[in-house]
Amino acid sequence: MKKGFARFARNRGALIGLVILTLVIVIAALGPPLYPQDPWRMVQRPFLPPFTAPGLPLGTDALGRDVLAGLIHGARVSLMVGLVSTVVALLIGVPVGALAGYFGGWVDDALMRFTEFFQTIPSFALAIVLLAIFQPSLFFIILSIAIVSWPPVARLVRGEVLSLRSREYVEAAVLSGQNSRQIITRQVLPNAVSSIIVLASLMVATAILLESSLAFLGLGDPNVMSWGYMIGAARTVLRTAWWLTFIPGVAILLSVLALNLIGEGLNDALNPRLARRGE
Amino acid sequence: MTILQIRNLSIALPKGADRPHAVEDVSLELAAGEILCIVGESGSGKSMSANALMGLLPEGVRPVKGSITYQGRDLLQADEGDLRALRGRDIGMIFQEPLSALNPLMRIGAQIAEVFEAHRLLTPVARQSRALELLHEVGLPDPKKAIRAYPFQLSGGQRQRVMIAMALALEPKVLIADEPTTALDVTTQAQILKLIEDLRRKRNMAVIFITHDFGVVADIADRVIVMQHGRIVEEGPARDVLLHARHPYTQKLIAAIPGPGGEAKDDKQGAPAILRVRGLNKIYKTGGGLFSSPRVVHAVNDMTFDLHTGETIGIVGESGSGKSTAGRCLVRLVAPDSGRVEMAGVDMASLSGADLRANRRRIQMIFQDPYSSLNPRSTIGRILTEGPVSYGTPRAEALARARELLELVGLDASAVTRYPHEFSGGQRQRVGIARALALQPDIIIADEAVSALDVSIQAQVLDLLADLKRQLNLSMLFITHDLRVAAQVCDRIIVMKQGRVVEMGSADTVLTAPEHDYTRALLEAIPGRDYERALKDATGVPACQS
Amino acid sequence: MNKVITPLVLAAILATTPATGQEAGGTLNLVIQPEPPSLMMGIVQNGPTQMVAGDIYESLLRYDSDLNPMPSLARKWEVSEDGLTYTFHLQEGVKWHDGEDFTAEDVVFSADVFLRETHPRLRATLDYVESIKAPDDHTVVFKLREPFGPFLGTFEAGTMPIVPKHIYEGTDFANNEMNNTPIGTGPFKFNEWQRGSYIHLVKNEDYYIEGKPYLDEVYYHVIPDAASRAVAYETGTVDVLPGGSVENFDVPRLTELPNTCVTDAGWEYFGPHSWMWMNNHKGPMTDPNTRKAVMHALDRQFALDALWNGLGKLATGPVSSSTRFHEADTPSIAYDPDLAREYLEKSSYNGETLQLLPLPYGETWQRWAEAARQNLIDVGFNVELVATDVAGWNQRVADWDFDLAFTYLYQYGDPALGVSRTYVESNIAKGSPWNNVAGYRNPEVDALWEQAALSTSDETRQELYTEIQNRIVEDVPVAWLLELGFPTIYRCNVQDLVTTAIGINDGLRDAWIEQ
Amino acid sequence: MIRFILARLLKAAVILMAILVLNFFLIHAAPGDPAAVMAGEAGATDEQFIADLRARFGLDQPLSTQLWLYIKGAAQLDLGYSYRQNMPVAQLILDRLPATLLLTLTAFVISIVLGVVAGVLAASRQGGWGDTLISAVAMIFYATPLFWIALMASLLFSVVLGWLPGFGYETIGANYTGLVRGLDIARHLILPATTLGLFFTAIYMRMTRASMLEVSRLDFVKTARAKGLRPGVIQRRHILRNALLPVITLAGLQAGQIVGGAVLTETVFAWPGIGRLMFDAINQRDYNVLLGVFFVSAAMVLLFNLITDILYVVVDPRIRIRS
Repeated sequence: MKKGFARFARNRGALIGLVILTLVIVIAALGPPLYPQDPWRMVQRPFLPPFTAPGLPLGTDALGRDVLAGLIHGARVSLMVGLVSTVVALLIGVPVGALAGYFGGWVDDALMRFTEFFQTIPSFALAIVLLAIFQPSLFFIILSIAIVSWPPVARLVRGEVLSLRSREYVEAAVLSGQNSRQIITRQVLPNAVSSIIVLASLMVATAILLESSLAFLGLGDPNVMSWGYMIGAARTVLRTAWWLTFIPGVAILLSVLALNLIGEGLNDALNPRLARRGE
Repeated sequence: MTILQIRNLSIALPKGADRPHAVEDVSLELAAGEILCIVGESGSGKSMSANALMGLLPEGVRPVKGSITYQGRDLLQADEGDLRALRGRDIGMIFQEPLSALNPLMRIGAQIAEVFEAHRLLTPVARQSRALELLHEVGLPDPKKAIRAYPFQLSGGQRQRVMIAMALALEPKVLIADEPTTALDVTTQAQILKLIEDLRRKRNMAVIFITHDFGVVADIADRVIVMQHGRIVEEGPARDVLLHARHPYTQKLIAAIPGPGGEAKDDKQGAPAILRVRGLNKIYKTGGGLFSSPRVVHAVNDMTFDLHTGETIGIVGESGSGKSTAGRCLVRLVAPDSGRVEMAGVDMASLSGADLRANRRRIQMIFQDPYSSLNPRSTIGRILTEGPVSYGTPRAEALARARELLELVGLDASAVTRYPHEFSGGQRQRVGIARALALQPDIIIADEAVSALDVSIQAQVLDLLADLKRQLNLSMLFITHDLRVAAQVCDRIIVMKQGRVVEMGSADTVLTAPEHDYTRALLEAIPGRDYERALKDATGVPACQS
Repeated sequence: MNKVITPLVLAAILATTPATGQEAGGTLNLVIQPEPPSLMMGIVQNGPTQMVAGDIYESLLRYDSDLNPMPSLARKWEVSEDGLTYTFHLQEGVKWHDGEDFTAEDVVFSADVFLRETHPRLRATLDYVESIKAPDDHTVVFKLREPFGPFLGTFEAGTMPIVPKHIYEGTDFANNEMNNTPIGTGPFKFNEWQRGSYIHLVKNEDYYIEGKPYLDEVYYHVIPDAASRAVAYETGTVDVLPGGSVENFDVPRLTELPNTCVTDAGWEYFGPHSWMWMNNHKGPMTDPNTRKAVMHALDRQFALDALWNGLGKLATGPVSSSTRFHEADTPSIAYDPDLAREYLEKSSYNGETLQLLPLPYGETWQRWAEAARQNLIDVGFNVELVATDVAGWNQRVADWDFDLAFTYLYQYGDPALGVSRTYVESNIAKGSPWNNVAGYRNPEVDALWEQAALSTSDETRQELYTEIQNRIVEDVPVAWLLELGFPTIYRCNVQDLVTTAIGINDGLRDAWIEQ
Repeated sequence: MIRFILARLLKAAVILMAILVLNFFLIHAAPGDPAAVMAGEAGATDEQFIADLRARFGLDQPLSTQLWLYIKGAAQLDLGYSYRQNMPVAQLILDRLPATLLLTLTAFVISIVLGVVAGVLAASRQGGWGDTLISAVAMIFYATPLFWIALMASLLFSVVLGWLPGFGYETIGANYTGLVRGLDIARHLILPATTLGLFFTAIYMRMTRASMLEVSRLDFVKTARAKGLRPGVIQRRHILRNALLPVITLAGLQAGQIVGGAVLTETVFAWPGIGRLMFDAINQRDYNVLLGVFFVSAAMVLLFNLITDILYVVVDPRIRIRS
């Protein structure tokens, strides 16, 4: 593991990513208590550009709300949507992939047809439909993103399990009397973890992008301040107040970039062999 | 006439490697028409020196000292363009794994024609006809078909022939052969060795032949260089080095060559049969779907034998003979299609669920690959206790037993807290053996258990197995492709070919008076048989006893 | 009431038609948003359909910005003394776009057969009509069962489009092939519709008014994204941005462009009126004090300035100031957070989370809902926005599944046509988002509505409607917001674009481009 | 080969059928129905009118009947009738399909070509500043929201610089024909196709780079060098061809995303394709159109997959000869 971190740290991009992400996490965790301005409160005249009004470093939006407050509160939501939806996607994808890969045969066939089926539907369109059905609350946004993003997990885990299950130590475990559940959880999955971690870090990034795209089309939770919402709301005033689109856009870009850099660093560190699988 | 000379060559490894130099202070000379064998175990630097000759060192590895003189020029000082002109035309090279050494997406003909193209020789049409001649010359059965084929359509031996054809296309003065037969079956190996030998004669070509196998050396070499840890430890004419090795390392290597003899083989036929196999069959169907018929492989075809208590049976065969599938059928890692596997009156082949689990602990396996047979995320302690614990042994008791087992297989008991990657290949294989023993089985199936090990380690592990077997009164099925290994450890030998048992009998009989042509061919193909005889004459003892 | 209005209207036409100056020729490019589902106005009457098909189909009358009738397919008309017989004299020499003659039979077929089946809003009006007859080819007589005050206001093209009998008689109207190539009598003919891209209309050379229309071609461009629509105007691809086609936030910037004019005229007939439904059926909003607290908590002037660019007016009650019989002097419903807090104090509200449905019609409405939520939170409410799409909004409003919900409706020039429907008890029924959704019940007011609709005297009606407006504002069944001002942005050299109460829906007949 | 394609087509048909059924239930689970929306737009307050509309649309039938009728129709390539748009769904989609195909295929080609070229360049300069630059740019594009790039591109190239049309399919009212029209469409295509393609360019670039580096470590590359081949030839003939195999696989998998990405791109650039049609249909609960678009986009994804499968077979003899 130590060696892994050394390899990770050698990757300059990954370190930059780690610094940015840490910053975002700190903002998300400590920002709201330290900067308690309600991001929905209309505090000043609309469309104040950044750096022009005291107390409002990033200016105000179309309703005179504090952009900095939005950015800080939005960090929390974007990260949460990204993380939670990834966790949920893993909770679906890992068991599906593990069962398919381990048992093979008709189990594999059935699960993989199921997965393929979800992969064939354009995922973004599926997310839209799901939100149209469930109504865009934070809960359903996370669920929808998870539902469209688990198939790659299942495929990756299946591939890993498929190759791991023919390893001799798995055969040894069979001979030593362990049952399938023990073998999957003790012998197989721990060895797939590094690939899953890499994929997960990239999925968090993708989920943040997906959330912002949905918000852009007006499918965000209207009660929760998120970066995606800020862009969606500001795009109508792109021409007159470009910074309202620009600032949260940069926030998303940096966070997603950081996650991707970290993912790449993790990939190099954890499984150099699998350099191209994480996509 | 010396055509190639290496002087004081040192090759540096990148930072962080386990030693600073891959090759240190190596000097050698190569005369026209001679075969020079470089022998050594893995990590000895034998391949590096050859690669340096071609200017094909891996990234980060570079020569730091010395010179390589070819036709009056120092190749280490030559620029890339000059080296390129040299490669293929003056020096050809073939590799260990012919499948991965050929571009999977190009036809054989095109890959050979490329050699001419690289040196701007011949017209495209002439290149093809020349390629055809070459394929003919290296003895491919149907050159016209082969030239249009893709690598995956040829067998391993055929691919290596293609590689040789390619390397010889421009009639180079030097051929570098880097373990060219290691990945091949023994009969194929014999053919390829003969081919290289013939070509050398015909063309008066010098060959640098890199190998770890003294049998091969004995069959082919004019001169031998033995390398250890990047240095040359011994050098001389083949006969001298092989029969009168001076350096202890060389002596150790030679002593480790497995072979028949050893302890007297008892006839254990009188003991009760602990395992009775009757009419075992396994058929694989691959591919196949709605629109295509599946490919059917009869991997195990009607296998029948008894294993007696305390007996070791060797199952011998080339790749694809079904020997490993047979072993896996017996422990039900693979479900046989039909047949009975009776162990103490219970038919393993028809058990399932808890019954299977309860009986399976009596028959355990030792695996081939020391790297993939231990879970890299588990401590040795856990690896050794998982089995007993899942059969109900309390963890503490299992752990105490694990410590004992480790000492039994020659490792320190403190290893329980360490992870597999902290051990060498041989040590790992010992852990694998300890694991098999942890469940106190009656029968051990060793599937190519020493094939991946260097020859000196191989000898140690074989000795360990022999000791354990005696101490614990185990019965053993020893699956191997190497007749010499089988000869050393087995009481009886089963020879398999394409799923069928072609011969079965006592080790002595099978090895000295085989009945079946195939067994005979296998025996013939073992490299260095003459040498072993000579060695026996010279030292008066069988190799493995010294 | 036996008036012949024609001369007056002729004067109006002359007034908007300078003796010199109109130049024939040219192509006018407009934005259409969203893309209409169909151009057959007899079947589909939504906004975009009316805007495009208003050039293809005509009705008997048009209306000026004070909602006075003007001739269209009818050149003059009389109303009998008792208010029960309406006689229309039709233009002569009118031809359908396929060359057939237009006759009174077409009018009878349209109103009596076709629209009775297909036009929900007109159907309600036609309930008052006993018979429709064509004594000759150029005369149509409508006989009513009882007097109906607003009847003469229903001959607008979107309300009563005249469709060709020779094409539709005896067919399945909704699935007639010809719906895709509409045939009307209007100044422009349908030429081509590239779905998702544009609709192309060409000049009707045989139009019955000599010299009109002036334009040769009209393109309606389908540009789904509001920002792109703004760009289209800036880059010169389109010349006209009808109301609602760009986000309000973009309006100030666009109006500052050179050669750009803006008007919020042309909506008088519709009188778009916005309010917030309050659920009088159940929950906290059943308490009048809570409703008053909401009403006074809303900073409508901020919304008007920040979201509507100051276009439009603060609503004073249920009737828009552009609708007939508006009463300006109703009880105050002004923004007063302190007063709101007082009412809230008195109310039975207990901190329940109110569900507020924004209108899913774009960013302006979304922002407005956010601002309103903040206003309400400021006086002590707990409010949660519920995001929906159009269908989800329809469903929840129709099922009374909300506490507060934004909406706006057209008033069609007369309280009896467009206002009473959302306040009378007989219009309380689940299943439609457009009826008395709030569940306002006041039998006395219901009686007044009835009386006012049946009266034919404008003075009597004014009295009744004033009374109604005062009573309803007193009860605050809904929170009135703004009389919406929809700006039409156009190049200043496009002349006479908006000359009637329905604006550019039928404006292209008279429009011309100054070169 | 024909067997292979037949097998794939059969599989695709099964998947499509399953998609039809699932979508049908998903979408019917949504609140709201088209009758209510239509009645609303017509300003109807009339209960009877909505009931009539429902009856006309068959919405009063049991769900199973609606599903059965729909699937029966779909089997005959009849995707139903859009009551909102008053025309057959198949025709609506066919009207728009060429625009979407043009956009997505162009984006697909742009991204593959640019991505592979950039990937090869980066790989051949591994560790150098060229590699760093290309990789960094790709990483940034990969991390940027698609719609945001679209907005910025439209702002910059159309509004500020005025170089390219910022929206639409062709210059409306210009009535170009023949080549001029083609060029006009091409000009309109540049921004949306590039924007849509950029994200995928980044993916293909990273993929190609990684794959090239991996392949260049394989034995046959060493063989090629041992033959004395020039680096350029080795790069092209040996490394690139083998490195493209995983890129092709990925391209097939990404097809679905390109179709999905078209919704955003078509929205921002007012491109009259099915992506935009779908978004409108969802808003209006135009079930038949929605189902139709789903059907067609899934079919498009399967088509892309089939194309990449065939490409794979063409490139890789191992699969070609075995199948």
